[in-house]
Amino acid sequence: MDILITGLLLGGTYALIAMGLNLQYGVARIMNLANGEMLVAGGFAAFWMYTAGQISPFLTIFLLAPLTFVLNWLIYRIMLQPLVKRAKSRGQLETDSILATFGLSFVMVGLMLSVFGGDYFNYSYLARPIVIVGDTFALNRVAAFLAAVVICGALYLWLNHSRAGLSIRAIAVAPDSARLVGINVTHLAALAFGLGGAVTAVGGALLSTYLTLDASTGVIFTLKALIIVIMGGVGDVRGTIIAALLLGIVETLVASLLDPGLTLAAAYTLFILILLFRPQGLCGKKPT
Amino acid sequence: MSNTVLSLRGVTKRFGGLVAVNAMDFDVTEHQVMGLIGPNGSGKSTTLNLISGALKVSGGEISLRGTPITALPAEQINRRGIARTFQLVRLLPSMSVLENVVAGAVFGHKRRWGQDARRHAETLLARVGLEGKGHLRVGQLTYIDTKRVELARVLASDPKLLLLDEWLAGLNPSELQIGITLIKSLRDEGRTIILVEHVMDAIRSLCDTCVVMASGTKIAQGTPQQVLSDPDVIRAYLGDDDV
Amino acid sequence: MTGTDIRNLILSAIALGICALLPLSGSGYWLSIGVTIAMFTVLATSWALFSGPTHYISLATAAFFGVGTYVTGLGFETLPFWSLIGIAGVIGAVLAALVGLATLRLSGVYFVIFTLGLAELVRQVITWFQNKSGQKGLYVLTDISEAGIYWMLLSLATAVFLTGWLIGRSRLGFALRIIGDDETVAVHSGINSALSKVLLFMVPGSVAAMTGAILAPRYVYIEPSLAFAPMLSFQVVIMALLGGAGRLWGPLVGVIPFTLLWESISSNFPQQTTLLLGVAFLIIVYALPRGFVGLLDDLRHRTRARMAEGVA
Amino acid sequence: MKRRTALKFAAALALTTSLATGAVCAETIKIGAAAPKTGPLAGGAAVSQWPNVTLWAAQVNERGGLNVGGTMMPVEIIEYDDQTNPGETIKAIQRLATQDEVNFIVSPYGTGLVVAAAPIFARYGYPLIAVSAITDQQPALSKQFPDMFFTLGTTSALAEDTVKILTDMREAGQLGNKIAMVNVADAFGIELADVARGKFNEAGFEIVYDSSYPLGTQDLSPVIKGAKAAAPDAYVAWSYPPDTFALTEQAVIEDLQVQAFYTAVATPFPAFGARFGAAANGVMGPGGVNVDDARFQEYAKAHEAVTGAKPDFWASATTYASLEIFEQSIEAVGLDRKAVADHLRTGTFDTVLGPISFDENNNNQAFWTVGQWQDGVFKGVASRNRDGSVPVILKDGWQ
Repeated sequence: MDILITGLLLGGTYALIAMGLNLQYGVARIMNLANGEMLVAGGFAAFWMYTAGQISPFLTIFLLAPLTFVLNWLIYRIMLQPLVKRAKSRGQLETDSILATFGLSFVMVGLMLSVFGGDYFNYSYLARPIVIVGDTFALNRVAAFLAAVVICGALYLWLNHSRAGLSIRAIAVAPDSARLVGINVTHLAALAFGLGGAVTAVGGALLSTYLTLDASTGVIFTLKALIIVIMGGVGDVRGTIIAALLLGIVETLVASLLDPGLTLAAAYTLFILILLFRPQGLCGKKPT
Repeated sequence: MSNTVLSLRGVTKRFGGLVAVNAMDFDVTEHQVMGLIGPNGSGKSTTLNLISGALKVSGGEISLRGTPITALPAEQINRRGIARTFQLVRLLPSMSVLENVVAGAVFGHKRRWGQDARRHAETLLARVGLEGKGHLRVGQLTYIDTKRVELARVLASDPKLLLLDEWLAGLNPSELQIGITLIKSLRDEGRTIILVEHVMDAIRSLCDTCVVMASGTKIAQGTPQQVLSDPDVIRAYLGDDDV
Repeated sequence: MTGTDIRNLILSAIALGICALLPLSGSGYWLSIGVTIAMFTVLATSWALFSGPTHYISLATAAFFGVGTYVTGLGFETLPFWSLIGIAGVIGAVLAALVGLATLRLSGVYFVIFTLGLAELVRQVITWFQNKSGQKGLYVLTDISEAGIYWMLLSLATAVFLTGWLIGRSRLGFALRIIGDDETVAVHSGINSALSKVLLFMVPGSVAAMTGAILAPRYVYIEPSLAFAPMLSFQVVIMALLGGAGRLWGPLVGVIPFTLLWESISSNFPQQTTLLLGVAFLIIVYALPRGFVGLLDDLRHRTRARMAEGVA
Repeated sequence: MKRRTALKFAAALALTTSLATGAVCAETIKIGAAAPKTGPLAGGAAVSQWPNVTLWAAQVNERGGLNVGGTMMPVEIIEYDDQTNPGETIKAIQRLATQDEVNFIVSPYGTGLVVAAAPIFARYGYPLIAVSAITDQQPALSKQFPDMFFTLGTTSALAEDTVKILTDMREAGQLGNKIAMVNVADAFGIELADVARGKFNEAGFEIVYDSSYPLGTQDLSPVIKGAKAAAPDAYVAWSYPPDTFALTEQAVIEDLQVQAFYTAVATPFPAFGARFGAAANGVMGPGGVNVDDARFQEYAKAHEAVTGAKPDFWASATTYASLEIFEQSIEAVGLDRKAVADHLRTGTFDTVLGPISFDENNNNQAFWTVGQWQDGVFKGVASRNRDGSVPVILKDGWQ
């Protein structure tokens, strides 16, 4: 039980890391290698607000979300849309977006370095124990998990029940057909990219309550997010959530019962096994 | 029986719950052009994909000159002498016209390489009416010429059996005549061909025999005249109401 | 045809000869840049041999490279150095074959991330074994000089170019071009696409492992976080794509300007190195949509068109 | 935060102006420095390495420079970011030696990067005073690179003294016999854990939990929970910066009741004390300093004034001391690198840490090994040949 809850909490963390990238890749078709930097930037914002003004990260996110949404929307409109337009094929867009967002990640690291310095940053927020069914857990992790549940739930409902959400899913499944039925793909891709960026930044703000970050750590989160998104299946929110939780539980199981030294090895083994048996990811559609 | 090139016995293909091809039986005899016809969605192209190995059968057996090829991967089937074109023309965009044809000559049934392959490809280009166009990029070709290149490519490995998947579709009336003449000349060379086709004129003038499919099942077989006057076939094409 | 081939071979040999003289110039600085260029030329060219025709973007370079450094790290005291390079090459090729067989079913971005996950898995497993065996950090203290490493990399680069050239002229190379254009056509033309891809994937795997083995003495200290740094995989991809992965010499024209640019940014803007590198990337991506190869092709077409106009 | 940035900026400005004016009036001594500003080790270098380089240069130039044979020569720092990549470190050191033609080069940061650069230092005859390179390979390294010196101690000394402190506590009846030990699965953690394991067994301790975790683990609660289930009396973690924080936070949350709690790299960082406040009290870690020493206090004050940040209680002062050693050698024998290297071998240097000299293996024999947070400062509790260690205190809960 203890392992299960710890695993779920970690899974919530992973969901926060990967959810935004899933929106960005699944819909906007941008494999955003600067995803981790956006996360760290969100963490920086929360850190700064908390240390400078004692403002709770859980309030900061309400300010952070619209800001980063606009920022990412602009990034898509200004930087990435020209690439989408000029790409003749899916493959070329993939190549171009890897190159461009790799550059963007360097730029963001550089900017954060010059604004905040290269120091580690962390702060103590809700670092208190909370007892759930007889075992103790960190309150900040539990709170972040609940926030992840709310965010993922809201996204899921929105994608399944709103008009814009359904259109976004249509694009994720079949971009060409979506265009034919009158969906403004460009507009919605920008929307999804902005939304994905905002989710990532909010995730960063929440993670910063219990993880130690520095300007250069973004790449670790990018790698993890890529693994989770692919494991879950591109463009499927449920897949990402399931993959994140599964990964969290497996890592915790291995760490608790086998050897903590094998946690990451187990995570990557799981990833590789899943891809071997389901090449399209857990919930991905089979490519035709 | 010794001149049977291809035979299908109980060949079935299921996609989940949907039976796309149901217990197909037919033989293709050497030097014959067989038409595989039927309304849209009747399973013709699926059958072609099963023969060429693009899809795996769910049941039944396909054999080429008596040897089963049912479980073989597509490249093995090609190497044993079955070559196909595609419903939507597929050329190799980064290569010249000549290289596109060479591509069919190097790895298939009869293998050629180097100068030998190039000469063979040039002969075939001339054969399909593209003499002197070998240096062009495929993007520079007219629609019918892309069809010709694809035809030359599948001829390049000297296959025992040609599968032409709606090769005549999309051609304008004058191109159609050229196309029919071209395929007729292949028949006259004694090639064995399965033709998936919608163009009735072509079927009448090209096919020695026809298999008619509807909803995945064979509903008629015979000469073009026989099958096209079969009430079952007419019903399948026009729907029940009109009968 | 063969005349041009011979001419190109002679020109390449001369260029190689000139490159080989670099250590004699006595400038350690240019030699160290030379080593960097040679290293990335080897890695990016062999990477492009596979990824150019197949369009698969592999991020497994660091995995093979790291394995190679460990081969040297574990064996340099007991075995002659040249044999370690061979062993690394074999291990890299075998590993690549296994990976290739496992990844055949994956397409596009799934393959990209799979290779990334694989690199991390190899690193984790090696770390774990190192921990279990109480093996400390490996110190590769040898008397192999920077010039020696440079010459070895240069030889490896020559081998890679020759391999690439031979593959380009072989049925395998032709098969891969067809696969790259249209895999469906390829299999229906009798090409065993799976086997071709696996065979070809063994080239960058083996070469990256050999590169790691050669460079281990330069790094002296071998630990997983440095040997398997994922940044290396990304750098290789970026350089190869900037050059143009479609030609054998494409990555080379990416590696050289890129290394020099990287060096000049690092030396002139030590405080903003990362920021400016990022900006440089972006400019290159937007200004050179088809890499340096594309740029050169455009220039050539333009001059040719102009000449044709002149004639007319 | 803002104030700090502003301070840093002002310091940088002051430094550049002082350099600019310095360059006009006299020939400068060029000092090269290549260390991570980005990449995995950037966080540590930003605390322990870079501020000291800035501080030292500012102080020297404030004094008018170094006295080289009677002329005062200001110093000029040339910095490069090696991106925590050994290939880049090698290139940067090459560049410093051959393009910038600097007089001396500050050691890079991190064992792997220092050792990767050692052959280049050797080739161009630059003495290398390594700080953040803790290893037991010193005899082999100094044999291969005769002008390479070590200041921060050996792996064995760090592990042995930690075991010794716990042994002493046990002898004093303060501590039981059960040890929980974890290590980060990286060369540094593996090496320390390996030595410590042997020493713990030798000392008759019972290791009830012994495990490792990979670099970059995002949830360390299983590691603390596992240790807690084994009911240890002391907890020792050979950890790296992000994990040091995460492990301690988990210990607080799990209310891990032990009499001794040890985490490694980053424990001596001021950020650690700031982060955990009173809960940090009693936490042990590597290093430590004599905080009551006037020289150190003066150094810490200047560090904060010039760089806007406090020094850490381990490598910071040692990094600064390594620069003082350069300073004193240059003033003693001039800018000839060979002479400076010889001087390093024979001389004794007066630094913020007290006197430093090198033995036949080029190893500094006087260094701090274990420190402990006591009332908001990280005090040295064990050392090799250093004065001023304070008695160790029991870890008394987390509040």
